[in-house]
Amino acid sequence: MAYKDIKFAVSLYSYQDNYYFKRLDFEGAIAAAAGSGAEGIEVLGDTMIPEWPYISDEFADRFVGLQYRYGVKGVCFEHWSDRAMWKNKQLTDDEMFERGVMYIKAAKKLGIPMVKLLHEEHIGPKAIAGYKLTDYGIIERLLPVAADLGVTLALEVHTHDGVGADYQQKYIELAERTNLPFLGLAPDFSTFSYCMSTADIVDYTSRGAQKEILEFFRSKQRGAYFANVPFVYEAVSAEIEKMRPNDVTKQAIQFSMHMIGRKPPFDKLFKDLKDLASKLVYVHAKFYDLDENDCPDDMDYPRIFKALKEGGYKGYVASEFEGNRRMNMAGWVDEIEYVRRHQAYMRSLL
Amino acid sequence: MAYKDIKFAVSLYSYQDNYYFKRLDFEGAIAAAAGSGAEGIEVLGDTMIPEWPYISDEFADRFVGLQYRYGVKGVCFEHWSDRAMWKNKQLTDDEMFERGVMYIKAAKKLGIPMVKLLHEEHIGPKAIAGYKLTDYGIIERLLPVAADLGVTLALEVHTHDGVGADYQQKYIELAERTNLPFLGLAPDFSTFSYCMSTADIVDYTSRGAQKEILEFFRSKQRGAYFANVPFVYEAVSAEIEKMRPNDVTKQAIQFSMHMIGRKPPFDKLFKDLKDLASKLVYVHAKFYDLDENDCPDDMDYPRIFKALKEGGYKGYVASEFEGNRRMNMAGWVDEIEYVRRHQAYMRSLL
Amino acid sequence: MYDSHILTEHDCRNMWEHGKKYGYGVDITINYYRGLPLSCVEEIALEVDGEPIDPADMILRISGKEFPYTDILQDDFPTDFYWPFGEYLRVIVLKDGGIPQGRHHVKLTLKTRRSYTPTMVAVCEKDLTFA
Amino acid sequence: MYDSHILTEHDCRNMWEHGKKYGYGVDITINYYRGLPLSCVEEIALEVDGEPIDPADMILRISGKEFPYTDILQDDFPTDFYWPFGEYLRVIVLKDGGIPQGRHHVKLTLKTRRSYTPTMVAVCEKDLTFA
Ligand SMILES: [Mn+2]
Ligand SMILES: [Mn+2]
Repeated sequence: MAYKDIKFAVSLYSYQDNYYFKRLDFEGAIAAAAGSGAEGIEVLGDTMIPEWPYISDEFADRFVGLQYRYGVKGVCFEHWSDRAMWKNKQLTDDEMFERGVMYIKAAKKLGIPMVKLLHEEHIGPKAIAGYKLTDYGIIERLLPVAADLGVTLALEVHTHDGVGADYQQKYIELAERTNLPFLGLAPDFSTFSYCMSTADIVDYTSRGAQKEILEFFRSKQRGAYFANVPFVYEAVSAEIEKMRPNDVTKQAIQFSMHMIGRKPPFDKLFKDLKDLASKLVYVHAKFYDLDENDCPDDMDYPRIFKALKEGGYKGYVASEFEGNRRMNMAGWVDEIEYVRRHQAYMRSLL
Repeated sequence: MAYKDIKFAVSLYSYQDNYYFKRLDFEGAIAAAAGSGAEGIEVLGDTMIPEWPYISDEFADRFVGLQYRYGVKGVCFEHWSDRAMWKNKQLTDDEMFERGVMYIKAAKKLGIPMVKLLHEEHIGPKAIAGYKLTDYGIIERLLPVAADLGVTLALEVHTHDGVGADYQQKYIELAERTNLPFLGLAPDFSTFSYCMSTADIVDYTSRGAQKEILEFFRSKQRGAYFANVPFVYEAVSAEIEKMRPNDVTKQAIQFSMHMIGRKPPFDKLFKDLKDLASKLVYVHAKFYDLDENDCPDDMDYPRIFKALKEGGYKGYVASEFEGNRRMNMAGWVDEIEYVRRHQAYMRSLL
Repeated sequence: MYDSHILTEHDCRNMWEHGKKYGYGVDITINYYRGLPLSCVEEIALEVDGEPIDPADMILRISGKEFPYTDILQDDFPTDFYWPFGEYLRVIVLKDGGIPQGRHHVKLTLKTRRSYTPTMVAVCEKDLTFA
Repeated sequence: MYDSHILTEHDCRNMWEHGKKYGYGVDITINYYRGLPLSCVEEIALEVDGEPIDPADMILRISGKEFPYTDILQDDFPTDFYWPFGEYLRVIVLKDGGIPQGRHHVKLTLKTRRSYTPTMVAVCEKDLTFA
């Protein structure tokens, strides 16, 4: 019997090229998401609200109408942590807090019960020197505001070490300590990427990389993953050197090793996901390209969903298509088709 | 010393692809015309007034402002003779008269002193069976309305036999008989086309015609024109047959013979133009493609301008670029560049 | 004219009301160098995945107004509703449940009438993704 | 992102006032997947026919407002004027007499700042016709 506690959403991020090139507007993107079978939509104010950072009553009312027309609910609103507002000056913590409040109030105005917050550790601790995002102290101040308005703060995690990483646990503790259900982690599936996606191969090939080398590299990554052993570059480096990789090819491999090569064992990542599943508040089903069965071709979706279900996740899983960014320099990417196939595939995993 | 009584305009028709593909809007098209050096613009309500057939006070006011901003005058407004309004019913003469009044009042509202009227004989007498446009009787009724509003009716002539054709003279007589300066003929230079334009060759070639045959055909047409002898197809048919023309090539040649082959002697056409020049109210400088000197490559512009000047034409000569329609299936046609070169070239002929 | 451009990718999608799909829409542009009254549209014929669409199932939406397609073909249709040059005329096909999201082959035949030459016929055929 | 698309053909032309050309304008789109406050534009650098444009001669026009380009680089520039995603930001170059109508080679370097990665740099170079 199908698992009943997971519902599906689409992040309108997935339709960014349709929007940028004026094929679909905000309403059209909602129609696309509804047409994919999703029950929820994730809204990006910075992307698709023309009057942003303001939201008029008219826009808010229209959004209520659009949800009714298309039979979908706004389930998540996107926050960005723009602290480096000026060339030589950044927002203070107080100003950063105010900006967080702005996003929470925007979500509230639209009737969207969740803000996906871009927090300091979303790509790992001290990911890039000099950048300081919305951190623990600010989140501690935002939590009562969110609670007061009934808006949940979802902290997205798309680090290589996932929701189980020690530096993420303080947020769960904060939620538990304050006994507030308005804060939680939100894993992004990119954590579970075990190989270079074909979307990356399309991208790098269009920039001059050698396809056959990247495909060889990818096949070795896949082999390691399905053999449940860590992939080490040294195991293939001699063979790749023989194939005379050019600079772009090397760059592609280097990037993939940076993203994937430093993950903890996948057994740990899946165990963490399962152990924390019941406490997660939102899930981003990231994908770049789909294989012939419509499974994202660099992530083990069956195992991810098994962990979510066994761990008792209750909430939305949102398609977040990012293959557009990887593949659109090589031509038009049919975001609508990708999302449709992705939604149907995920539904088959319940 | 330059001839002073000719001023130049651009028909915004020339920028139709820029408008259709949303590169330039109405204001952008006016800017393009002004930038070409023109002093006047011809406005097509049916093409570029979004609220057409209505014109709001706001639009009219804005048009005054745009003329001031871009330093150009609206000199001519385009009328279309839409009588076949429905599948099985046509407008009555009374209704056709009312439609003429509508265009005259629109021009008046915009402050444009001339309507280029699509009259029954604009492509020749009884050009196509079953079509009946704004005819002599209706024009006779429109003339006092136009006079009352101070709007001149310009009857465009782009027939093979030009403004001197006997069936056009009744309009000049009508103007003279009523002693009203508000009616006159407006030649379109297409009458003077003596060969297939390279624009047609681009067009037909993109549809499968054989370029070398059409270029051969064209060179023979040019040879005849500059030798001042009539071009007869029989003089080249044997050679063309040897080159094995396909159906599209044949169609191209047939069309060219239809357009050009039945003209009166060019000496007569130019004499007529000169003789009537002082009575003409407007001139359409049609062009399809330009040669390396920027002269339209199928018309003898120097001789046309000589006739206009010697005949004492006083008024606007308006660029009407139609190469877009011929060449755009084969790719983007840079209308802005074409008009700019055309305007500069015409100015050199004064 | 503009044959290969009259069928656009703009807002190509299912149409919804009260959470249900009641049809789908495509935006088309005119095959002429000026706008025309809707009464001068001689025919709009659609084929979707090889199946001709019943004219009775077509609604036209333009400049904030809607007309059943068959109305504009009538001899008493007003002459002052224009399809502006370069602007989208939305053709809505009524169909309970809409069209399956994804790629479909669409063929449009557009005939527009002018009073001084034969009716202009443009045909455009392409695969479109319906959202 | 969107590198080859940030320089558009839209409304590329001279700018006029009182019958005189006072400059020319190009419309550009953002190199990111969302809109950004103008204060997060790190740099807009234009080269026209190989000549760099003086930043002091650039005006930005967006959503009915105009800003001298150098103003948006100041640390006290408001953070609530956005360059919406997919929308045209008009860059007006002040130049008495404008630019000669016709084709010109334009190179745009656009740098936008986000707070969690290095500044995004996009470069786009193409021939544009200025009306
Ligand atoms: Mn994500
Ligand atoms: Mn003409």
